[in-house]
Amino acid sequence: MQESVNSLLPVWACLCSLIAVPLIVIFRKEILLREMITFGAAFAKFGFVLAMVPILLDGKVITCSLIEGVSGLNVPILFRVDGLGMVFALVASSLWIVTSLYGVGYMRGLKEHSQTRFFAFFALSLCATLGVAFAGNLLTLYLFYEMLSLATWPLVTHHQDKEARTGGRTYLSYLLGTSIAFAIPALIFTFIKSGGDLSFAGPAILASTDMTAWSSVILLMAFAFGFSKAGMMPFHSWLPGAMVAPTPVSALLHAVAVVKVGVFCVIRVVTQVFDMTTLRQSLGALNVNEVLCWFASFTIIASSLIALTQDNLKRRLAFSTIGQLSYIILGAALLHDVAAQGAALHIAAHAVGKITLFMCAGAIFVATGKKYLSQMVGIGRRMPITMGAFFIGSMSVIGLPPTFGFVSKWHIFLGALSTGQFVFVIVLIASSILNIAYLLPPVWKAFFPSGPTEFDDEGIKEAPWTCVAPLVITSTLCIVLFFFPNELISLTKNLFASK
Amino acid sequence: MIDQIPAIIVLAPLFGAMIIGLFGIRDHRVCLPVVFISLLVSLGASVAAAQQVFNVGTINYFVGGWEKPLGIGIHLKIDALNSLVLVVIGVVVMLVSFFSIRRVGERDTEKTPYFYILYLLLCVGLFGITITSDAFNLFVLIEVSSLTSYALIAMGSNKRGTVAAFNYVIMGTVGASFYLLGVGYLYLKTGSLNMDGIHAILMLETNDANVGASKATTVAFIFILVGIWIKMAFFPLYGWLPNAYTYCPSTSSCILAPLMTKVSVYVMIRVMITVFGLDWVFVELGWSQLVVWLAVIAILAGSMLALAQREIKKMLCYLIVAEVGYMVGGAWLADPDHWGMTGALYHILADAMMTLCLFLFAGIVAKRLGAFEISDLQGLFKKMPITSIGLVIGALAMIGVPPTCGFFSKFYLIRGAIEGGHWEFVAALLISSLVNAVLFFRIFEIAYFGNKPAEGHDHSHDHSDDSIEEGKGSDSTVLGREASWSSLFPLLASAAIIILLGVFNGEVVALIRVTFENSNHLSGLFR
Amino acid sequence: MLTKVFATIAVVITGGLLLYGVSDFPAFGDPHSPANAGVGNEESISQYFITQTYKDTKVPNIVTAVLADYRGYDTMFETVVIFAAGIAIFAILRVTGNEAEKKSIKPPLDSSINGDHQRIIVGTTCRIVIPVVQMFALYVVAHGHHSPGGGFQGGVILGASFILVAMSEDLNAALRRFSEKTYLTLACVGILIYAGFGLMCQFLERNFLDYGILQKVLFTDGPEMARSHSMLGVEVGVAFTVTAIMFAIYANLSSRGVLKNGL
Amino acid sequence: MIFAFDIIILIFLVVAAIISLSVKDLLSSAMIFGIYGFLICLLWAEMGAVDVAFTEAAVGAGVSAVFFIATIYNTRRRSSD
Amino acid sequence: MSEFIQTNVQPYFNFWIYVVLMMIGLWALIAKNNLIKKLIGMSIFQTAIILFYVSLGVKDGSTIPILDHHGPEHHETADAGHDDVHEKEHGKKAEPHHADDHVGPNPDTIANPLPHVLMLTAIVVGVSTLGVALAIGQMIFKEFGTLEENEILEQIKAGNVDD
Repeated sequence: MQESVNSLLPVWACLCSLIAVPLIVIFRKEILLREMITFGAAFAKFGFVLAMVPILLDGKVITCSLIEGVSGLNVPILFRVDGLGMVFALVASSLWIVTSLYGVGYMRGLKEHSQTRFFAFFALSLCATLGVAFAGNLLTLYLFYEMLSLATWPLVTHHQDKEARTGGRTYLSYLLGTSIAFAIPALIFTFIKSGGDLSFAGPAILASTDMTAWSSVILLMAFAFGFSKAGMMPFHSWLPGAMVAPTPVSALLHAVAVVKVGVFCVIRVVTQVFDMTTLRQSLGALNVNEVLCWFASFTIIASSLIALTQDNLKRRLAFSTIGQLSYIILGAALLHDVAAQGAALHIAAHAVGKITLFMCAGAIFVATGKKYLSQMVGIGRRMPITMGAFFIGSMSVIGLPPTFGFVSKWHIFLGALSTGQFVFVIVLIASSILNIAYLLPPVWKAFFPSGPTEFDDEGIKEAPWTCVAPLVITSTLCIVLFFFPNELISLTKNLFASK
Repeated sequence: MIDQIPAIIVLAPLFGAMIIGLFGIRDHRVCLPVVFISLLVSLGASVAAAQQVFNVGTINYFVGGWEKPLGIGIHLKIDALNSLVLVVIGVVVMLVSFFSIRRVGERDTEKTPYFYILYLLLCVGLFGITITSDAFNLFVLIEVSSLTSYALIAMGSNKRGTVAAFNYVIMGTVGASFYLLGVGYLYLKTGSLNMDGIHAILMLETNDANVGASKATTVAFIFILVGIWIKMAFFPLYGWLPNAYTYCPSTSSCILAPLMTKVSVYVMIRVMITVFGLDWVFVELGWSQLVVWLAVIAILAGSMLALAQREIKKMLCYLIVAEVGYMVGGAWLADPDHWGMTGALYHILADAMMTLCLFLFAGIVAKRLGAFEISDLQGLFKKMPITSIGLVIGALAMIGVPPTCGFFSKFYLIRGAIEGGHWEFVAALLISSLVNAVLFFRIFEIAYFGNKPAEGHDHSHDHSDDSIEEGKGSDSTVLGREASWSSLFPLLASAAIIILLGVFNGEVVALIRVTFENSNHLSGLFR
Repeated sequence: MLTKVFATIAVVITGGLLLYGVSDFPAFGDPHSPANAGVGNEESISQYFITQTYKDTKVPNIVTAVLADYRGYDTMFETVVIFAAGIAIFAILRVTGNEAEKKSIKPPLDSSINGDHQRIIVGTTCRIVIPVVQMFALYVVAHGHHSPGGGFQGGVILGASFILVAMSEDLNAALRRFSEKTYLTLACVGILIYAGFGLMCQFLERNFLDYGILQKVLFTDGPEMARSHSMLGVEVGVAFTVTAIMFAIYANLSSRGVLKNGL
Repeated sequence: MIFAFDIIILIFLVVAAIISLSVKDLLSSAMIFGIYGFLICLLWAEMGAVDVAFTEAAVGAGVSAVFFIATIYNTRRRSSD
Repeated sequence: MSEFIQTNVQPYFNFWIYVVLMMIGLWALIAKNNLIKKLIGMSIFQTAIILFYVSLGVKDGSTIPILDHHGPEHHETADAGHDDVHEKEHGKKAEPHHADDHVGPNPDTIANPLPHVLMLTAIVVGVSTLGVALAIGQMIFKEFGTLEENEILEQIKAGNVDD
């Protein structure tokens, strides 16, 4: 049992973006002030999160109870910050600052409508994201999870045109549908099975229950599909659909917040709802956890193959995201400390890398209006900073040194090796090769086109600085974290609640 | 004073109706104050009764002082089972009477006092049904509420509404007659009309006739049950409901839709618990499986039919059919800890408020926007933001999003279903939630987007920031903006209660479960 | 056709169920059936009524006593049902204002029912009969304690006498004697009388409709006679309402809510 | 109570009910319904339920039939079944 | 034969007939096309239930539930239709009950009054429902010009409805 410290810091971290929402709405006419509020909230949030880091590095956890026992369920609404949550919170809150900067540039550059609503819901989504990160029990987790689904819908459908409508419809129907159909029953079943204790503190929730192998596997899959923000196949198609959103939304939410919330929930389930003995029960040919591993592996390979065929840059990145998310699930489902650590690190690594890629896509769109890879041949000549950042981001996503992606993938790889599951090792290697295949050729073509391109004339320049600066920052971050990963690594030790 | 509460709850609206009959017909200004005062008295008395019940214990009231032997007079009883239902009825009728201001008598002002007389008599009926502990008195009061509801539906409705009202009369009469017949069979077997009295005789082990096991008792139960099912529009018997509630004036549908079906569900649960006893119903009869399957079909059919509707009110009506399935199924789950029954009772309260909220919404948009079909709601979020709040909360509760009460009622029902081993019911609940989600997000989508979906992403749009406030170009010909406060207040109040009921569900459920904690409550005076 | 098949199925199932229950009944006319003699050794409710009514209320007609005293709460709502029906028909059917003027010109739809030529004979007979009918109605109301009858029956007969006026002359003639305002007021007053008796008991700190306590107000020698007198009072109330509403229903139904030129 | 009497009235009742429902002229139908009311009133008097019989005589045979006639007068006399 | 009737028919005949009447009513209620016919069916349906209730209160050899009392102040109150009963009871009872207030009349000799009371209420409810139903029927006639259900449904289906 870790020592716990009572502190209101997590609440403030979560609240400061919530407080920003009414302020943004009130000052909707003062554009500058409104954006300052966004930045202020972002910095404040990051500050609060950072302030908690030393406590966690001391090996303590921070708890803070919001409501003493939801009426009727006797489950508290509770924040409990541990290493895993901290990593996620750090990623989300730091990247919000960057994305805010980027968002301002993007929205101004394209003269978008309804910017107030955009920033307001953006802040609301961040509040929900941190809520998930800090959630101290399954109920709190679920509540913020649903809040995030609803708060992001106006962002996805921001354009309010037909395409946005369809995308938004897919988005909500997948997220809400799976959560109603799978997550709620799984939640209630867990609640009944565990006798009303849903807390993440202490031993795993279902540790002392007599779950049979089959009921475990059904429950596990219900959770994994119920948190369909994790994008595991066959419930993945909301993610490409949601790419109709403006790029800042895709960047932060669909590379960082939303999808990572999904995998974060799955990690929580694997590490803290089930105990290892339950998950290692045999179903015959497979163990319970291996079922999840196989689903994840399938998703990794299939989505990478699909990504190869996509010409729309954002869609290619979306399918890449689906694959990378399943890395994280696979890392957790291997039930090995190092692999799980790798999974947690990959949350951060993939977030930083993928947000860079998305912001590059957005910057290209702002500068040239191009969406398709086939139109981007030779673009590196005119937009070297953007494409350079794209290259570094790709390296990180693929997992090549000297980027942070290498660190996380290395951990997963090591974990898989030491469990002796060589099938999954092969999956990891194969998919890395596929990653290279779908990410690096565009970069190559952008810099070294074979023949003249439309980018030969001088008309096209880099996007505005507000767009370029963030992607420079994040790509730098990819490299910096490779050299200084120790804090993050020490935060993600010992994820499994019980062995 | 406190011991007269059961009589006061029923009598206040009765006297109100008579006062309107005497004076309101001559001067219409009398009507509203009288309605408010009498309903306020009832509501206050209900709350006081609930307090008394949970602090002291069951309130028994013997009209005419005929206490012993039990059953010679009429016995009114307020216990843990019905005190909350009383309060909810009080709240709903109070809110709807706000809503009725300036709506009643739009077509024909002459009829305003008659509407209010019928309205108050309906309240008398509903309160009376809930309070009484006499099987035959229940029939009379069912008829009071039915007759008034026939009239409330038929008065001022359009052509189809009149036909629907006629069908309702026929079905309602058959339902009440079946109930009466069932009571007759029971009386024949037990010689008593008092619910507790009947139960005591049914439970009598030593009697030579063995009343509990006789065929006539089973038939009695079936007829009572089917009669009540017709009244509550349970699945195969729901035919009268959708048209009747769709084509009647919105004030009438706002009072009838939340209360009539819910009170019938209460009657069913009362009959199951107090008259026959859960042991008899679940163990001796053992039809739990059958009824739960019926409920599953009801839920699925209601949801699917709702999905097929284009009219707002009709869609809501089919949702009522599905919700009735929730409650009947929940009551019949027969799980050992009575979580299903708890869920059903909680859902009576929750669904009354949810239905009220959504029907109020439908009434408001029908009047302000002339919107009867779902597609008429385009751009609603901009045109009527406050009304939209009501819609959103009501809809989220229907879908079952925490912290609204809809989530918790589903939680208890699912809990009961899992513990009772009725997985099919769990599946049905989830599918219905999904369908509700589809339904209401379809509405949200229409309400959120403007009149026409723009062709692709239009960059030339004016990027002035306040497009939320101004509405998009052609859309700014907004009809009258927001509804009046007399309509908005009940809508927002019901929305607030939906959330409060959800947030404090533990307290509410603790009160509900008083019924099961103490076996004395189950059989009233005898055990 | 489909409805007929459906109806047949419904009828067969319902009837079968009912007969299934009947097979378990005590024999018709068995004085010791549970309904008549109760289950177990205790005195049943109906036995109580038979043996104790006279002692409790000094009313020999047990049905009246049970109706107006023991189950007086039921009877009050029975009156409310009638009242509600009257108001309901009024609310549904009554046409007012301009529409009424237009409607009143229309002749009856099916003239084959009409027969004006016999008006004189019928009218004269009715003139003689109606006072007798009304006297009898009052007797039925007042004498309900001792013979079959009571407020409801008397009220119906009294209402029927007005209907007879309307049928023998015309609706206007009846409405001149018993106008719309009058009968609505009378209906309300009837229920107020009934509920008022109950309320008076409450003011004297007894339960609703506990007439025994009214001996303080009615100055009778004992609660039994107070019950007996109060029953007469509520029966009068019932009679008021029933008279008014029966006529009101007829007036509205026969004139399509116009209240002119009816049948 | 005399059983033979009972049986005769009951059989008449069923016959009256069937005729009342099968006659196509609604006015006759209503009149036969009045007869049905009187028969059942007779039955109840015979069973000792004098008050019920009295009420039924006033209501079932009297007022109900009049209500039917008033309505038929205002609508249509012929029925399709 | 007569013995057969006595043991097998007589005890249930009333109940059988009530079921038959009720089913006639129910059938008319569902299957009849004309709304007035439906309402006649409804009335028959309700009277059948009343018949059932009254039948279950019957006791062989019993009299009407009006007491034949001999209180000094109510000496000549029993009405004329009562006379034969009068004598019958005189013969049966050894002692008039005003002598001893604690012994009421013998319950087995008097019909069960409770069903009668209930059915008075039920009759009233029935006629009230009938009135309201007829009023709605008149409204339907006013709006559709017919009382035949199939014609009404056709009109609705044809869209001849001014919603």
